[in-house]
Amino acid sequence: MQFQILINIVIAFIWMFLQNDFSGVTFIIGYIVGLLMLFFLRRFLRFDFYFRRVWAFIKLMALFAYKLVEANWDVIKIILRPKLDIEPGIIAVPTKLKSDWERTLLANLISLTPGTLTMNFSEDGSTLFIHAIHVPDKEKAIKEIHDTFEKAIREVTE
Amino acid sequence: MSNLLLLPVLVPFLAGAVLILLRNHPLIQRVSSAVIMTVMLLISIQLLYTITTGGILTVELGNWSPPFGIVLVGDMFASMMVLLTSIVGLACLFFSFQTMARIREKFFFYPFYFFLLTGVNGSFLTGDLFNLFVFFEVMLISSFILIVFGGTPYQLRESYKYVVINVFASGLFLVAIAFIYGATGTLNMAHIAVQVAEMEQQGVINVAAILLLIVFGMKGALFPLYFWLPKSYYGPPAAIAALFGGLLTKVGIYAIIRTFTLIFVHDTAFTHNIILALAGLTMFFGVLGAVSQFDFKRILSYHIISQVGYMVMGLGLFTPLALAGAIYYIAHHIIVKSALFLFAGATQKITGTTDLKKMSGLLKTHPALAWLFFISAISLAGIPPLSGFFSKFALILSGVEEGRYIIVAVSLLVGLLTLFSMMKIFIYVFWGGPSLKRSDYAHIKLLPLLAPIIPLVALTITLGLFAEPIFVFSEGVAAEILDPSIYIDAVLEE
Amino acid sequence: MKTNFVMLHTVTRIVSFIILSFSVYLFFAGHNAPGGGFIGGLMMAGALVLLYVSFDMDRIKKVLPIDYTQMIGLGLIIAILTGLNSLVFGDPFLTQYFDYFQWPFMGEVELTTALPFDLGIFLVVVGVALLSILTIAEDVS
Amino acid sequence: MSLFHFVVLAPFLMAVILPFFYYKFRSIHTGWFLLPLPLVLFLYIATYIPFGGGGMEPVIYSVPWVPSLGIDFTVYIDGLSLLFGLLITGIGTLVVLYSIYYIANKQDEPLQNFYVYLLMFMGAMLGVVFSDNLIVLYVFWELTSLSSSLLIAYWFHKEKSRYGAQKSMLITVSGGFAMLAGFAMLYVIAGSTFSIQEMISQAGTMVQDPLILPAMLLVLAGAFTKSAQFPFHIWLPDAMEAPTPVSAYLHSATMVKAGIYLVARTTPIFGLTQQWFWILVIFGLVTLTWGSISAVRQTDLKGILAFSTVSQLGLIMSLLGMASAALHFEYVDQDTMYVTAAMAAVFHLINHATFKGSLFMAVGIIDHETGTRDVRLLGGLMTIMPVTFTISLIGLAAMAGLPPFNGFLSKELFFTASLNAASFDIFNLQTLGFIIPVFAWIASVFTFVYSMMMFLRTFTGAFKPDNYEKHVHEAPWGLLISPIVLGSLVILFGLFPNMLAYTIIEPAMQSILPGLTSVGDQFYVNIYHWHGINAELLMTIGVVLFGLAVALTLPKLYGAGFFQRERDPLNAVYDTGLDQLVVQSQNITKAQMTGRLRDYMLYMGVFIAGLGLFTLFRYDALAISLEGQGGIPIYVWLVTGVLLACTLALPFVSGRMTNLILLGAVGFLIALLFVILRAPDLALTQLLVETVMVVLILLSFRHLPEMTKESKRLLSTSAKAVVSIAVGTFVTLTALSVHAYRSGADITPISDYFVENSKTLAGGYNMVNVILVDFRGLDTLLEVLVLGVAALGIVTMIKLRMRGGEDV
Amino acid sequence: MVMIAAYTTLVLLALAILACVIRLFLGPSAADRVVALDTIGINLIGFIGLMMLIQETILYAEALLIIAILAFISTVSFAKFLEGGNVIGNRNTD
Amino acid sequence: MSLVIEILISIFLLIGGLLSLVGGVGILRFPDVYGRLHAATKSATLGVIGILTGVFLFFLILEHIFIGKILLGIIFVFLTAPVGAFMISRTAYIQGTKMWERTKQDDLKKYIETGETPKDKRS
Amino acid sequence: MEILMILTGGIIITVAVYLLMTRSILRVVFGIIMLSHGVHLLILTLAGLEEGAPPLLTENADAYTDPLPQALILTAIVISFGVTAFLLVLAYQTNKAHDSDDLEELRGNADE
Ligand code: NA
Ligand code: NA
Repeated sequence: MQFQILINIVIAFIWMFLQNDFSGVTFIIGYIVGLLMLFFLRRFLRFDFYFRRVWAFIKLMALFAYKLVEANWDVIKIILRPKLDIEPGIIAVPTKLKSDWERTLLANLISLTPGTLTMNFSEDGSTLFIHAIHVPDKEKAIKEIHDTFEKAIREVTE
Repeated sequence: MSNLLLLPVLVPFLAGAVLILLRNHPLIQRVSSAVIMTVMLLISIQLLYTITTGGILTVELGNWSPPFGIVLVGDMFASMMVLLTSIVGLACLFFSFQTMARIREKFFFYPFYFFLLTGVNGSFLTGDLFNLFVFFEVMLISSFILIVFGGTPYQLRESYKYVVINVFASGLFLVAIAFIYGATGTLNMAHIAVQVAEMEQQGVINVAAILLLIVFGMKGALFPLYFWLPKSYYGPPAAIAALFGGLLTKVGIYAIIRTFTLIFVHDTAFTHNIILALAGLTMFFGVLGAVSQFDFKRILSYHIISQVGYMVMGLGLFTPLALAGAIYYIAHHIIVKSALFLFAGATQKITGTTDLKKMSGLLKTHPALAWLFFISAISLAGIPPLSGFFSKFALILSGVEEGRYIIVAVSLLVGLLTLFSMMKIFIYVFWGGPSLKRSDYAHIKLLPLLAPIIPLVALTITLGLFAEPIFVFSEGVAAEILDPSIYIDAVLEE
Repeated sequence: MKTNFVMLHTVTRIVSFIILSFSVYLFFAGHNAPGGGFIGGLMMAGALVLLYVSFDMDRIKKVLPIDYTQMIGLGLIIAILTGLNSLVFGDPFLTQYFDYFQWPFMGEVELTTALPFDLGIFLVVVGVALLSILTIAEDVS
Repeated sequence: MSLFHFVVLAPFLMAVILPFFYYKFRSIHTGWFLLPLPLVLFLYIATYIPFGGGGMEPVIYSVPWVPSLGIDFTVYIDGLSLLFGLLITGIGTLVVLYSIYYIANKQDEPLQNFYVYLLMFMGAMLGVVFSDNLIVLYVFWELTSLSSSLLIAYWFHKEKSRYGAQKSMLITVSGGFAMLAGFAMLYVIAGSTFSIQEMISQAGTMVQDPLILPAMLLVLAGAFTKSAQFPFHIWLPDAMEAPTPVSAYLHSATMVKAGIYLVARTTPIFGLTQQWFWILVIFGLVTLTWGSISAVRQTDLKGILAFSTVSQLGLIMSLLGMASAALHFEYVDQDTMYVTAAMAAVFHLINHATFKGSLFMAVGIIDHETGTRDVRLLGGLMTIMPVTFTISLIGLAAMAGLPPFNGFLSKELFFTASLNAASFDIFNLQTLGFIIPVFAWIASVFTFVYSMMMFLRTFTGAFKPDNYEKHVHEAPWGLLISPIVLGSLVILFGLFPNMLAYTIIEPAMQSILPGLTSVGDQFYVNIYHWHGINAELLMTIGVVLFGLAVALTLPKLYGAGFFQRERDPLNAVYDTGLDQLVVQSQNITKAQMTGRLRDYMLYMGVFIAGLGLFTLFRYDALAISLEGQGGIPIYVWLVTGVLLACTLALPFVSGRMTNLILLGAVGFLIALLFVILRAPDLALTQLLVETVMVVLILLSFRHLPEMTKESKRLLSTSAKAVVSIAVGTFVTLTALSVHAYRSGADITPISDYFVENSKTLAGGYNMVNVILVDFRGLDTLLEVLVLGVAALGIVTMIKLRMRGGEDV
Repeated sequence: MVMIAAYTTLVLLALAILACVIRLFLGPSAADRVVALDTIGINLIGFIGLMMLIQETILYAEALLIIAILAFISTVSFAKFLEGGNVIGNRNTD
Repeated sequence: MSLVIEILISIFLLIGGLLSLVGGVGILRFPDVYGRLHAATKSATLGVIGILTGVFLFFLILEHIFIGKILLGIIFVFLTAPVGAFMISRTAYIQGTKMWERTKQDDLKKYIETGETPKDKRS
Repeated sequence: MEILMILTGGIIITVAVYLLMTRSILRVVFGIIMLSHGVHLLILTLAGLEEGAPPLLTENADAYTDPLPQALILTAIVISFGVTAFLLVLAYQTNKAHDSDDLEELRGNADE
């Protein structure tokens, strides 16, 4: 329920963005539009949520942006180097994150950060398979993911 | 402004839309479509009467005056076509009640039928070139579905070619519209006519005219653009084939006549001579196709092509008499050709085949069918005193008057071969020793099958025996379309 | 293969809301900005298609038990009736009306008959896109 | 509408109500209901005969039918039409009577059909001869072709009947079509009238027109096919499959004379040309000779009669040709020359109807009673069937031209005319004219021969009962009445020819040669048996002597090749022609309708590009305007380049995924171009449509195999390339020209109005959207209709799968 | 100055698109081509942004968003198709 | 002030453009589809985000128009680019698309063959 | 710009026509799609590519590009979308019914 209200508000804001008009009227219309949509898709909504986590999500987005810039620098270096001096590989990374939401966040983070790309999940979702562009040391790579991204997400979500 | 003019488009449109919702109520669909079709017939009669007595009607859709908005224009020619559409539409609909598998009703047969009529009537009535394209598309997409309706392997295969070629033609239509809009800056046909008349350099517009001729020729099955027709028309059920055979190519012909009397009339020595040559080739190759076949429906399909030639011949000759003949011919052809396809259907229902070599002796077992067919067949061949004769005669007379002896000779030869191929049907199907046992056909009631056809046959007889009023009307139509200013004034000077 | 789409599903859930709002926006914006019934309808169809592609037929069908055939018919009827409405005022078919009204809280609002007309188009487009896609997807013969 | 119109229409009206009688009174032979009609008509028409002599004032009744096409139903009664009207109704009465006994009222034979056809025919014949309007004449003319075909195929279960019917229809109708064209030319020449009489009144100016010759040839095509002139005669022997009453009626007395009628009727016009004379005389004589020779080779009695008819029709035709010379002499020297020809023509026409009618009926009786008409099986019937024998004898003698029967008289007149012709001072006749009597004499010999043969082989010799399935005896009286009446007429006209002279022959001659006498004057028609010993009589004696010799030696020649070719060799032309027509049509049609989409596109592409480019260059419309073409930003070049790279790659890449992805790229890039070209709505639409389309294609990949590899054959690949480049070039060049035209001309597009009024009048800022929902709302309404129909169609196509044959 | 930068960027983007197109041709696998197409889509977003800037109009904002959306939808569709030939599954694949 | 803004915007644009180009080069240069995906997801994505940021700022600051749709677009790309990469790489792997010969290890292959996932080494 | 666009449109149409003559039933569908692209480009170009703002009055520009061809193309895009979707299904149904996507094999019998 909370989530629904939230998403409703979010939709109202999206609406305002779209309209380029930040008056109350637009917000109300947006809210009504969102309400209709939620009613429309009510059976589809089955994850619970609350406002705090949305805020955390926004913070994470900022983190994404930062990591993305960093990642790119690495890639540029690899790409523009005359010789491709890399050792790619697929590594399995177990995760303690439980919800779909968290795991998705982790996967997104991994994809957007240096040298790694999420390419699959195990059936139960507890393990991510990651393509790494350069894996001189597999365990180190796994540890780094655990220590940075997984930890960050857990801090946010718990 | 007259909303009467809207009804031939709106009634089937709305009817089709509502019938979509009634998908699971076949009986309601059947009854209401019969009622609607009858209403359409009455509307068309009223429309023709109003226009014939009161002059051209126009509707400015959205209340935007031409040339800015879309305008529907009903002149005698258009309203005649609308009436003919309603007549064969009604006949084919009733025939479908008798012959078509009930399962088809659950798959939007009636909506498709009415949408087709929407497209056809719209194409006749619109006064806007792009809107004509759109109406064409409505008609075409409905025809695509109706022609593949039932989805037998044969239908699928031939419909595919039909669709591709027609879509190709639609693409070229748009190219022609691009040319015309580029050169004139307008889409309203009357306005285009005005602009074209004022153009100093008509070179590009003539190219556009030829392209339009090709486009409409593809829809109207002119030489050498008719390849899609014969095989695809064999596929669908008889009621659909009859509607198509009678009506659809005539929309293309109508468009050719409309544009080449209203807009492209400034170098008839070139354009109309090309039309005349195409007319001759069309009728010749079409009839050879008919001669080559030994199947009821296929012969009729090829005859569509050959007869399209006559209508275009009237335009090519471009005299009042010839155009009157062409107009008369269109009316005759739509009625007779539909009737003949329905006969093919009735015969198929009785014998289970359309292969001539598998049929025999139906004259003995089904004399009524035989004679009604015979009348229609010889009418098609232009034997007097039926409708086919007077229309052809006017064309021939005009051809002789103009000294166009080759086309006259071709048209007579084609008439003879038409007779030959129609007699072939009669000889194979109706003469000969009986092939059917009483038990084979006793359960098929003939009267309901013939009921929708009889009025059509009666019409071809009437159109022949009482040719004078029809011919006077055709002359009126010809006079009206030969003077573009009538149309232009009606549209542009309100 | 025993793997899962958790990432796809989660993102789709979020994204589809963005797309749906966007489609409604496009629909309303049409008269004054790029958009309109057709574009809005296709956008909504896009959102729904994304749901179908990401998840699966049965699941989304349960969520959205819509008969798209009826939607097409309904859309057509709405559009025609909007056009017919002008006949009541003695104007030709498809004459559209608009006016500006002062509404409490909302200031000046433009109301136009083009909107229900566009709604009909919107419905048809959504119905058409999904009906075609789903019918083909369900065709297992 | 006059009473006389009803004379013409009465048979048709009767035909409509006759089935009622048939079904209502099954026990009474339908013919009885019919019989009074021709009789009454005969008597009514007979009231127009000028019994007092002194020529005949033509009577005209007219009602408009299709006046805007110059078609009026004008009944014109003069000597010629009167003669034919009497023949049609008179012989018609006898034939109906005869048929009542000839055609049994069997349960499964649709007897009413027979009489409906017969009535249609009768009405049509009356229409032909009484119509003054050429088109009305034509209408009835075609009806005679039609009804006669139906009569020939009355026993349509027989292969030969169908063949004969088809043949007669094709030949006579094709002649009819030619004739129609001829009529149209006459209409043009005569200054927009179809009235024969009006044409005759201006014949002198009409023949000055260069069109008169083609018109004449076309009209003659109609007359010759109908009247079985060489080489169109081949349908007549095959028409003998008709029931014998039909043959007696149509194929001797009436229908085949329609051509004669037409020639006689138009002689006052065409006769003014010298070609008329030659064509008629030559065709007539060739037909006469060919027919009589062919008749000798026949073994079927009806076959003999058929060829005999051919031959006699040729005779009459040639006589009409000779008669037309009168028009060149302005009727001087009347009694000795061409007038004889005209007189002979009319008289022989009557005589032929009587003796040939009776002979057909007699043959019918023989067929009816013995079950065969084959002269090789027949023989010795003289004693078994004495009445029939007598009738036949009279008929045969008349046919052979023996005195005192009417045939002798007309044949003598024919000899006279042919001898006269050789002395005409026109058309080089003085040098070439001798062939006319030579031909006439040879033909007469053969006529004599086949008459003898018929007599000898049917009635003399031994009677062989084993040859017949039935017990042979004399026919019932009902069958005999009609031939007896006709036989009596043969004798009566032979003995008292002048009873016809002023009542029938002279009025008819006046119609053929209208300047012959002024109305009121009596022309002198007098026919004698005895002219003294003159050339004609010597010719006749020669015929008899020579003919007897041939007839007696002939049985010995039966083994010779001459007699093994019973069928006319000209039939081969017709048969192969018809076969080849079908075969060649099939070849031509197959060459076009290959079933290959590629071929269709190739043909159409060639046509489109060819005609399009031709038009473009013909009008010298090709132009390119470089105005304002500079300054294209580099990114546009790049985008266009990428777009074209993707496009051009499409024909070359294989693999459907690659193709689809390229297609997707093209779609995206087109959207980009729309953005560059300032069309945001288009870009949006294009993108959305493209995506949905890609999804649809991906979905349908499941039902499609990997793309078929294109054939690498150079020829087909280059053909495709050339044609597509041609089409593309045409479109491109025209587009460039339009653009150039546009740059040079001052065009105010209607869209300026939209720019000005979108906001004020339609309340929207987005012009494109305003156009779509308001200015051109109908387009939009229909475009979504197209979409809706397409979607429903997809559903239908996927879910409704029939095998075929469930319904029609 | 912004305009010069924008035009330069446009050229860079066009070149990037060109590179993607080359990959589109080269393949070799369908996945490679999908990557290329997806990247073209992403680049088009930038391209349209720049067009807004150059033409000084906000009208293409919708197009921009739509490309982002559609590139995603088509990539997912392609991937689903390549995986099992079935873009829309009928059974629960969760 | 305005010059600074213009320079800032230009930098955003140019960096974005360069990143995009680098992404393009990467797509061309990387030897296998996975490597190319790295280029696509990282460089191209950030490149376009850079450009969009430049455009957003341009309108916001120089034209005083707030275009929310651009922000939405940026968020959208952020959200979906990894998912796209995930879908493609997953598919490529399932299809058996060849990896570069220098690829060292493949845990996914082991998982598919045995169904075993490595244990989380942490407690 | 017009000449470039005309040439582009012309080349697209050329390729489209070529594709319509190929054997694969699907390639022909692609040809139809390409054809509509080319045609739309021509319509837009031939109406004139005068420099002007996009046709939205919110732009407050002095000149706008011609909105009418854009509306026409929009209609045409929609129509060709519907028709092409239909054709696509027709193509695959044909393939299913005849077990062939090769138009050479889909010729049918000569006497049909
Ligand atoms: Na058609
Ligand atoms: Na048969």
